[in-house]
Amino acid sequence: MQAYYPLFTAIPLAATFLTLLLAKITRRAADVMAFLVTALLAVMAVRMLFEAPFMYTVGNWKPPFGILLVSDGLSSLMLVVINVIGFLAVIFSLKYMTTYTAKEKYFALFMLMIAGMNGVVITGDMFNMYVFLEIASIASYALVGFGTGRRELEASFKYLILGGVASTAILFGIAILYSLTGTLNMPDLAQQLELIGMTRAVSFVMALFIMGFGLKASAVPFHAWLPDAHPSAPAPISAMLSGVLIKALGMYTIMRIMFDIVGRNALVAGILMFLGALSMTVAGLLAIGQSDFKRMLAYSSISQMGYVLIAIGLALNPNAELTVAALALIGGLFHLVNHAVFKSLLFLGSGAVEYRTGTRDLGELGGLIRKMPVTGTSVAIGSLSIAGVPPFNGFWSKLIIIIALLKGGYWIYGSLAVLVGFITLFYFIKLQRETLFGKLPEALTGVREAPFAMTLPLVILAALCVVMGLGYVAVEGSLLEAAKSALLDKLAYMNLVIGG
Amino acid sequence: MILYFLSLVLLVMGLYCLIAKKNIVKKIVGIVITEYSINLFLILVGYRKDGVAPILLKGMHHGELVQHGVDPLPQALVLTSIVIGLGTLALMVALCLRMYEKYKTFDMSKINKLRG
Amino acid sequence: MDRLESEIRDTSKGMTPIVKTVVRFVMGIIVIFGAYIVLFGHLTPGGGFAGGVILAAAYVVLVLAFGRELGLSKMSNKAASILDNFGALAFISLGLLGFTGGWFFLNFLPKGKMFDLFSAGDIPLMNIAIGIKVTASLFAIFIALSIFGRVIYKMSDLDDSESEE
Amino acid sequence: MEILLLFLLAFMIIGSIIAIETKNLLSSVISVGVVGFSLSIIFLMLGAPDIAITQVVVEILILVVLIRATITTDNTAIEGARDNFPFVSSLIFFGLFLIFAWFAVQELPRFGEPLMRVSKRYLESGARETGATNIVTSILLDYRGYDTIGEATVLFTSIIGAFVILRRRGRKGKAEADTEKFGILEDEDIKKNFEGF
Repeated sequence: MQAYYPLFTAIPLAATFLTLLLAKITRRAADVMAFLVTALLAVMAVRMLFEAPFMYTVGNWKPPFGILLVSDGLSSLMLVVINVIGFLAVIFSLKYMTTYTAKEKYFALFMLMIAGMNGVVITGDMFNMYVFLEIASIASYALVGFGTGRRELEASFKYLILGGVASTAILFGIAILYSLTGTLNMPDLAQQLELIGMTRAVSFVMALFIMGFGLKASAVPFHAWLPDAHPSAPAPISAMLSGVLIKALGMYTIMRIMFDIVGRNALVAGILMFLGALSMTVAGLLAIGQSDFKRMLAYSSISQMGYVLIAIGLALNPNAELTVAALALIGGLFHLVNHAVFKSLLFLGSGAVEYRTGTRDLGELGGLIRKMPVTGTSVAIGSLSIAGVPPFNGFWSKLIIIIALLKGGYWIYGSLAVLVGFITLFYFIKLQRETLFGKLPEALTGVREAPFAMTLPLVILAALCVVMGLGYVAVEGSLLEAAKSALLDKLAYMNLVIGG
Repeated sequence: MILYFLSLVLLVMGLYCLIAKKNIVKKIVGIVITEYSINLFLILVGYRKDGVAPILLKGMHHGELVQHGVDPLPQALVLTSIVIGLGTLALMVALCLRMYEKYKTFDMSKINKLRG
Repeated sequence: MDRLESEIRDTSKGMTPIVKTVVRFVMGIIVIFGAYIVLFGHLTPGGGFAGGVILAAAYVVLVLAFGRELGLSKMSNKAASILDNFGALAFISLGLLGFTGGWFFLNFLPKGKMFDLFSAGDIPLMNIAIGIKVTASLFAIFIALSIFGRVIYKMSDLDDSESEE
Repeated sequence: MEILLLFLLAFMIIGSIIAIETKNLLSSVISVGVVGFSLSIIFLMLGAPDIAITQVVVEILILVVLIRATITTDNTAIEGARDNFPFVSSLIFFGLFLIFAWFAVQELPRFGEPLMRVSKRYLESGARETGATNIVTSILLDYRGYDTIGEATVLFTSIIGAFVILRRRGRKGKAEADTEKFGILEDEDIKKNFEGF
């Protein structure tokens, strides 16, 4: 596996180019190709979990002269999240996307997005990260506008503008870092920054990065694009955007840069915690008033990402005890994975509902659990899980984050997190009451269960919600542990260059 | 120093145009200007006094290149970033034309109103 | 060339005959220059991207001067998108062929003598692949945007007559 | 040298101000073209002929596309007064940004004396190790070839994206009246039209 690490991007890229050629001959080619490629990637990603950390030099150029790819606990965890959810979203798309035209271009863009995210996660080079970030972003801009309706286009344009601002900020940050240190290689950069220290130029770069990656992760002052963009996209894309993209392009990059390159820093930690608390509360309150199924889910994404951000911020604080930092980080990573699972479940569920009923307005839905038992049950499990009801997975991750906050002495943030937990519960109960339970409107009496290709991913994700909740110690404890130590042990990351 | 700062001024102007202007074409103009500023900054950062282009020509002494050649890495980065900018621009123009066809206007505030 | 001769006289499409004659004269030079930039990218300034953009610009000039039909007859939209895919595929295949030497993007061919056209291993091949890809994709996007622009133009004419506002 | 650079930069800034503030979209686009061409002159002065060539040609393409986009629509002038609120608030925000930037820029290596920790080796042994005498190409296609596949993919992605956005119909069945008439035909649409006849 080590020798073939770059295949995580090379396979989807080559497959995309090939798919569009084959699609000129037969239209089925795109479906088959996308299914096979994402299945292969998911298997490879799961296989990566059993690898010790290593580095790969592209073109056999010794770092820092060539491009370095790095594999450690965190990148393996993210690879699993990206590729498994991507695979399930492709299965869902096989049926769902028949309502749209140009299916082969859809799958091409989908695979490019996966390639971009994989590229961001596996790379150990700043500029390379930017390039793959742009691939994923541009593919997602186009996918948001895929329906070419009025709202879709406007949402896509807004997303493109703010994404452009984010990319600009990130690239400028990289340029200043290059000028300061003369290198782009991340471990090498970490060593150089250790020598330079936290000067004004470095803090300026940090501000640019927080702005750029904050926009990509959609933390609250930078969140304007998400509530438009995520609901406008086709359902599997909403699931990918909310479930994976904001994490791979926003959260992962923030974690990688702040922990492994810059090192733990009290100022950045404070800012991140504040942004996290803000996103958690503001977006949670805004979610209550929504009447659109997907729009409510989009606001709740921002709110839940706030939990992750606050946990990252706590762990980033050098004054926090190491045990507290470790606990917060485990909670944050666990919540990140959980959120990927239940948010993609909920978005796919909303897609299945929309596919059968033709609407996502909460006022026009109701009583669907009798007509669509499988979809309904999965969505119910997902919403209980995100609302933090025991024994589902969302409860445990929120609990860990809150305990870490209280242990670290952040009483205000801790009680805020509890409060937002109740707000989440409230609006998801509202969501359940207005879609799954209650009276069935007369217009929907003829609704049938969604097709198998759409219910299968829902059932798998719902099962994951239960399993990850009950079997925390057995299943993910060690994975999260590996990811956590990859972040907290900056020295090991820097030594990759020397030791590898 | 002042050169670096001026390229940052250019960046800020582009960002202002991108965020505050209502017209879609103006937003495209803004993103083009921000790209220029970044490319300019990268090339400025890589310049060496009395530098020569990082290309070994026939009959040129290799030592001269090592002594005076400007930093080639930012140039490779800028080439990449120019192409990325071109791609973004193509997508933006496509979106802009499509939105004009739907709304018959380039004005974002009118578009917001039309959407209701 | 007969085709071009008659196109030049045809004043209904494209620009004036003067422009067309100049474009016909310059066209060949632009294409040769673009091909030179691509092929000698590893020795002189330029490379696949610059050369590809120049080649695409040659087509754009042709389309602007002679109208859309002639440009499309030289390279149709479908051919452009196939070439686009082919160029990208060739490029990543060159990267994947590096695995024969054990590493992704390894320069697996012999380096040859410096300053020769056939030197630097797979770099000239990569330049050619990128050149094809960039030419095709930029031409495709130009045609797409300009076809779309025409339609809008006609549409806004219609709007004036209806005067809906 | 520096004086000339300063002059060109000032020229670029003036051009950008015109591009940003003018009410006519066509002149705005053309001013951007002016800025881009002066940028390519700066690239040439700073020892970057590769970039200068690319910048010139790309600029021509950008101009052609943008002019076609704006000229084919008869709506080339912006009407209405400027909103003052976004102007003032962004002035404050960007003013603060520039003050921070001013202090940050002071700590960068002086102009004309880059660190070149990594790049020194490219200059020293790039030609020998890769065989390409154009060091920029050797970095682009050999040392950092993996970046270049990403860059080619970005272009590829945006082209597919543009085709997706411009295609005639987004969804099957649910036809909005205006989407039917405009946009690029998909292959399946063409087939359907022939079947219909």
